[in-house]
Amino acid sequence: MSVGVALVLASIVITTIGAIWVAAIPGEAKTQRHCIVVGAALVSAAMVWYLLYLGLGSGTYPAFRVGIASLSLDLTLDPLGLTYGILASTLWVFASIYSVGYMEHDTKQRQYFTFFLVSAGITLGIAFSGNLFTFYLFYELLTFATYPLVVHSGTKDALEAGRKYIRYSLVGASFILAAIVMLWTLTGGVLDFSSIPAALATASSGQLRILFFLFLIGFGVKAAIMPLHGWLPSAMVAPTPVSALLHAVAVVNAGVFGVLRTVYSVFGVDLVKSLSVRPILLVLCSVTIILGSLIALKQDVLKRRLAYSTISQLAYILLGAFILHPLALAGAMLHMIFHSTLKIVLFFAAGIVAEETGYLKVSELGGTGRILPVTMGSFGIISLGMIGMLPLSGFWSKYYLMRGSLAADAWILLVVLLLSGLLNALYFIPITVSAFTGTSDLKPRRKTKALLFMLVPTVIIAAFGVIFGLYPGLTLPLVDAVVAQFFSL
Amino acid sequence: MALAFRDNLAVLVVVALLSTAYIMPLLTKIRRFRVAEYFAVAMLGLALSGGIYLAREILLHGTFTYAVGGWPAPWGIELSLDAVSGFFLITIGVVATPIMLYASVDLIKEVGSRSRAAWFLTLFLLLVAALCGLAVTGDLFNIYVMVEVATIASCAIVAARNDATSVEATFKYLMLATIGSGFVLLGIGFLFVLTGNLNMNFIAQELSMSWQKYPTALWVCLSFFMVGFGVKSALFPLHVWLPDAHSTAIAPSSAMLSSLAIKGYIIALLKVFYVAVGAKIITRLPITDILTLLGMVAIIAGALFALAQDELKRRLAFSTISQVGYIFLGIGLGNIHGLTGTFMHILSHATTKALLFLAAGAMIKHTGKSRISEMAGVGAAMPVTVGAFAVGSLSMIGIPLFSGFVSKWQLLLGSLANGNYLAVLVLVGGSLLAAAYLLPVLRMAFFERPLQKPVVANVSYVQLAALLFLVVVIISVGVVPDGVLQLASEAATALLGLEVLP
Amino acid sequence: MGEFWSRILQNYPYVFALALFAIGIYTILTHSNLFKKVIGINIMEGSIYILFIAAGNVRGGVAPILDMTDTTLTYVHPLPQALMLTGIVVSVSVTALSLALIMKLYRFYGTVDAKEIMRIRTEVRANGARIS
Amino acid sequence: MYWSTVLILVPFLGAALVSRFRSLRSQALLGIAVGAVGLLASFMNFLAQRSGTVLLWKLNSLGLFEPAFRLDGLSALFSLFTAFVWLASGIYMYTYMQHEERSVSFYVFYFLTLGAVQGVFLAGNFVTLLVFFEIMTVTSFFWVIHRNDRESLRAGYFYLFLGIVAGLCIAGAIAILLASGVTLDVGVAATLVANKATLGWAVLLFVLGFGIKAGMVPVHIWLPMAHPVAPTPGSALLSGILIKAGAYGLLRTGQLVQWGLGDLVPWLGTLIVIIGVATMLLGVAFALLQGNAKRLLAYHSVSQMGYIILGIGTALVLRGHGVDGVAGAIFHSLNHALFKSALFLGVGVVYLGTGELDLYKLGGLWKKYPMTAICMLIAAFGITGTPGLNGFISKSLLHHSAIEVALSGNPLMVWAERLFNLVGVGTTASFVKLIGLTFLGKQKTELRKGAGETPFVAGSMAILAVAMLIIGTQPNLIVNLFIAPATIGAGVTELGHLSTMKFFEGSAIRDMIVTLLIGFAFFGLGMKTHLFHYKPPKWLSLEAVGQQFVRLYVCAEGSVSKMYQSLSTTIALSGRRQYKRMIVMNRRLDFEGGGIFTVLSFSNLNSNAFLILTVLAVLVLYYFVKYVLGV
Repeated sequence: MSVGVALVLASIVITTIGAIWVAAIPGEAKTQRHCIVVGAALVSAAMVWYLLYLGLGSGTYPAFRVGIASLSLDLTLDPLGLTYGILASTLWVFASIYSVGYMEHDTKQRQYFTFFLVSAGITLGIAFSGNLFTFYLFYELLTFATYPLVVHSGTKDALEAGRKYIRYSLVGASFILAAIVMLWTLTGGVLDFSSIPAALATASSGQLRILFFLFLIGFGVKAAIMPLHGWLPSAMVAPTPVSALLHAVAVVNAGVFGVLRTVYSVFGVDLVKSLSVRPILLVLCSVTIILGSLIALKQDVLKRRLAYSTISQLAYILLGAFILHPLALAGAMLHMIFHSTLKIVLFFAAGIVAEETGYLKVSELGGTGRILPVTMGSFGIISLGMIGMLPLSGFWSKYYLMRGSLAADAWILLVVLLLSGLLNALYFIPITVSAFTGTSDLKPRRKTKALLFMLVPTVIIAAFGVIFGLYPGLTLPLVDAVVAQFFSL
Repeated sequence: MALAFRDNLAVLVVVALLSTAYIMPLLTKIRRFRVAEYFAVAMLGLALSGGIYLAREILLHGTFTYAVGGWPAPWGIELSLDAVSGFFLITIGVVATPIMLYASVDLIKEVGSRSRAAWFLTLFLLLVAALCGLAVTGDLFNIYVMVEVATIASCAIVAARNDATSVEATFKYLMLATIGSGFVLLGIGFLFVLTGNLNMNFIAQELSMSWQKYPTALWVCLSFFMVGFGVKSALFPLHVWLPDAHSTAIAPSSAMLSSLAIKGYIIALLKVFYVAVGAKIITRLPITDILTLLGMVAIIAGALFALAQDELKRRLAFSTISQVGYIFLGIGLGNIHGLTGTFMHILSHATTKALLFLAAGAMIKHTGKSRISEMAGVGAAMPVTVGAFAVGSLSMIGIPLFSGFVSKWQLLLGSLANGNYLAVLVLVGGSLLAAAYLLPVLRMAFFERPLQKPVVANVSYVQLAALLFLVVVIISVGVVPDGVLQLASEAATALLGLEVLP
Repeated sequence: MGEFWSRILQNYPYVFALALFAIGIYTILTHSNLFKKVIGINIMEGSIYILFIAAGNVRGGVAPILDMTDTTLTYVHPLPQALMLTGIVVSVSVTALSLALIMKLYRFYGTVDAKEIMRIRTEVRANGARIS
Repeated sequence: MYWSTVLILVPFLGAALVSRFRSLRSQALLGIAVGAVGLLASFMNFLAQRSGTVLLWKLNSLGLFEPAFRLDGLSALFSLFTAFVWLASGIYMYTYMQHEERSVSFYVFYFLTLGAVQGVFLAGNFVTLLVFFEIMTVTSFFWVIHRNDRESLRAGYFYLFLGIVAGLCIAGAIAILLASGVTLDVGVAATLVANKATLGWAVLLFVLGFGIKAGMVPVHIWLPMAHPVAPTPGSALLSGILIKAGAYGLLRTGQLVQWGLGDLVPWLGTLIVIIGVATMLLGVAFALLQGNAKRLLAYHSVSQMGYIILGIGTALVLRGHGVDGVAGAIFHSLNHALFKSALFLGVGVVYLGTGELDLYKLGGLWKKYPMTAICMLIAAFGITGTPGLNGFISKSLLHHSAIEVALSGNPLMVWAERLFNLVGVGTTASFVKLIGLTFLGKQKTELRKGAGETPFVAGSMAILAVAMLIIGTQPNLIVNLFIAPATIGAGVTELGHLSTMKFFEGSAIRDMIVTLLIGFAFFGLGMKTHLFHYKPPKWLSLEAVGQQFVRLYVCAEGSVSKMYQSLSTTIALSGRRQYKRMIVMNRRLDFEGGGIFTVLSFSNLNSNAFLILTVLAVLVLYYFVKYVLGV
């Protein structure tokens, strides 16, 4: 086992060990638990970063393999997975710091942090899975590991939302299972990402289309493509770090990542092109982008508004993936990175407001900017990034998507992207403005340690939103590697 | 010497268990009760290790036979040890040992009195012995005898609790099972009339030459077998006795019946269909289609019925009906993947359902709540038990890394190999329904806020050890199924009469 | 007489056995008295014994006791007879078990009528209580 | 390039520091200091490029975003007059901010916007330009909502959303440019074009984006709302400088298409001329109807931007010979910055003293505010184009170009020239109204105490007035010194007679005086007939149209979402109902019996046994039917 192999495995295992450790600690030892959670996340993230340092140049290589029922559990490292892994594991560190502050007064911290760490490992598993079976396995596990986080509060709403989440996810997963079985028969048992496209070449296009849509529906649930998005807004009853991390970064991006894998690793660009399903997909994404924004306009509960915004923004990534052009793929990858970093800040800020003032609705937020200037300031600046204004990172991904859609002669997408930017502005700007201009009878409170724990990660990630805006090139090596992986340029 | 030991081991396992069974009441009279229980556990453990040894031998040296009493077939009873036997012996050992371990903790309290508990041990061991007998036998009439022993033992086990509902359920079970036995015996009679033999290998030889002369008689005979074993193994719609019987019995009984007793009859059915009649004939008759169809209906119907139950053990009982559907589906598919899936599901369902019933028993006993809607907060009171239940649920749903997935995957491949897309749909849908009826339990137990503070329950460490043993089995079969899977596919190959898979 | 009838006549034990089987089943089905059900089961099993023994019988055969001097003797098949002895044992034990169960049921319900038991049970269940 | 850095960074530094300054006085002094440094820096910049060298400066960055800066005549000029007006407003604020609340907040965004505007003018590629453009939009938004009441918030939203739309349009244009392989550098003409239509779309998006900022009809609606509600220095700078960012962008767009030379986007000139004329007309028409001084000035901003747009348009129509148009547009940008900010500052003085902006409630203030009156009068003369003042010069240039276009014979263009004069009449009339109603006649309102002309206020307006006078009297000097290099910087190569142009020609003066006289007459007529109180019907305004659209959308969206809701609820409910039905049925089968279920009841031993037989019978029958009978 080389160093890389060990690291891939260790980054997953370490969070699991951390989770078990956390579960074993008795309820009172808060500080110890917090240290373990943050520490495990940090170590795991560091490992993934070290993988970046090691592995990118040498391309894809298999890391770890165990057989299961004539299937194999296969972990590999490729640029696409590494991008997702870095994104998730890094943000996990911040989210765990934030959680320490946010869950300060929670009574079920042990349960929360255990599953929080377990999900981290599973997300990395998704990122590094080397064949469809492994992917499916971690994908399915992710549902179960995150379910306790969704229903954490145990209220009726939360349980109902959890029920919805698990229904949607399991149905989606069963579509994926069916697709995998079908793929198995079509390829004669080849499930490795690296060798599927070649093995699929003999299948008829009708079969391939069915296969494609099976995958699309399956992954579309977690990626919240429009008719399949129902679980996401309801899942917002979860504690904010969970909403932030899972429903802006890990879970939804797992769906998106699945779609990317389907399009680029399972089918390959040429095959998807030959299926001529692109118009349908692009229309689907455009509709999701516009409708998601329009619905977001109407939401009064802040987190629900953010959820619909997420739905709309995820469709950007999928749009970029479906255009099947190097530039658009670069845009999609950039948007995956940037949207995650931006949206997590928005969620964090919403969480801080909810914790400090108890306000959950946009209509109540008036004046909160006065007592939480840094929080709402970050919210405001980052929401500009979501709109796609310079000099914030959100611009660059949209810019690449526009270029990609133009290069692929899909003019109308430009309009969609621009219109959606405007709609984003319409639903984000009033929040910040009313926070800073509105009046309220709130009294500034003393800064608690918990607030500090929440504020620091928020501000740091927000700063990344600006830094990436000014130096988008920082992310380019990764994105270039992904593009080079799937397009022979 | 090793060979002789191996040859005798097959019969030794059965005989040892039988004789131990009858020693039990005596043992409880003269020694402390615990000693008897541990002795029973030890015997089961020995049976397990014997099974593993036999399976290893079979894998290494191929099948072998043992003529009981030195009378060669066709006159004497012949034990025929092939991969099927090995596989089922291991299954029995793996499941029965922890169940016995679990039962040993508070058996007297559960069944009422010391003497009843002693007889319970007897019956339990008898049942296991009969199942082992079913596994190793190569003789049709021996099958009948073992089936009857198993039936009577399991009926009596159901009645162990000695209250009205369980006695009533037992009576119903006994009546229906006896009708089933009647049909089985009739079927055996028909086969005897047709071939003049009771040894399955000889029957197979006879039939392969002459079956086309009287296909109708063969069909009627197979129908008898199907109905007879169908009743006993709760194939939908012949399952009617099962929910009552399995839900009223005490937890170890339920676990034993749902996980192993039913499987014994299925093994018998497999032997009759695939060994006595032979794969070539069976697959040409429409009986496999009917089995597939019934299996599919059972998967869906059982799950739907389970969904409607509020009582936890009843829900699990109906879940058994649904899972038996999977097994029959695999039998009906009649190809290598399907039969491998059947065997894997026999193992995975046995371990999983035993785990579920045992965990459910602990939950019900320590909280006094038998309904799912009352179970809020149980998870906090007994996390390890409910955690084990969660593992069982996930395995039952068919999540990868748990044994349930391995079997379902094989069944999926089998269905696709037959081009049966409807079966794929049903398999996936059955998994979803399994999620629908099992996950709410976990939701209630772990995440629903309890109305009042639940009782703090301390499950004994022995019982927890039993549960954890099953958990370990489920997960290790799920993660590293290679060895078991090889054995299962050997068994399937043996039944299909194919060359061994590479 | 047609060939069919001659075959029926020749194989009358089988016909007889099947008829008995039907009667047994019918008894189980139609009588709500639990004892009668047990009797029905016994009839049913009895029919199967007849079937087996008939199958093992050879016209003009003698008991299978080897006589080395006379090689022209035909023997009846000994196996079914041996087996049926076992079958009878099984049947007896089943009967014993069911009778014991009926006794218990009588103790709980005060009746041996299945319909009556069902009625009582339904009533009690409807009231939400348990029978003990 | 030191000075460019200073120009952009010093204001940002000021923004960071200003909250450290506690007293209003020190804050104001900081403002003046920053303004002075800015003026110095931009002047040094101006000197640096005087010799005709174009200075380029690129920051090496990681790939995508390379901040680039460019200093040529055009950017130097815009930067210079921006700094100048900024200094004037800084001086003005010394007094003004004592009467305004939350001075720190205003100063922070004041500085940030200054830096951003300079950044827009100095940007070397369109991406850098867009960066500063967006910052400018957001920071100046806080000027608009500074009052923090309903009206200003409403105006602010309009301002911000249209600003964002502008930014998005520019972003889209940039994407198209890059996709079609055109360079993104500012000030470089596009040469290699694979697809003309592609470039056309990009240019259209640029026109829309910069046009929004420039107050172009029909996307000007934010302007009359936003400019009046800001604090006075904010209004002055919004009208004086920030909308010039739009004009600057349009000029650079013109440069991008080689001023029509390469025939890259042939329809562009006509389009922009039409828009320009419409903007002029509509702006002046609405200005005439206003009673509120600041709104009147705001509509005049629209109208005057129309002149600039017209100039650009004529230049495009004339295909590279339109040096007058370009020069006129640049010159008018400069002039408008001066006189419009002076006017706003003057109105601000009046507002400080009276708390009143309604013209009909003012009057006779010239005695109280003599300096203000004089400066505003000069500015008013400037804007109406009175000979001897700056507006006359630029309007002459623009008129020249309009005539040249009209000579091309296109009837559309002939009308452009005619309407040009008509707008002049309207402008005169409305400024007679402004000055007359404010300063002449009887004093109608009480004055507040302590709000008089301080030296700072007077000084700030005075330097603007002096600048106007210098330009107005020394046009050729100004043209040679400032306008000609800027025109070259804007990509016009042959300057022709520009440097030697005679502005004070008899005919031009005569024309202007006639226009002025008609304007006076029109004012009298209007006052007599109460024409200026006419309120156009609501539906005529763009806002109303927009509202109708919003209403339509809300209606449609509501019904659709209601349908969706009811559909999903129905599905969920029916699912639940089926589930309940299943449970009930199951209970019946299980325990209760009754009706058809007696037969099927699972507790019924008889029926269970019967079931077994039925299955057997079905099996046998199935076989018989299928295989024996062969059906």
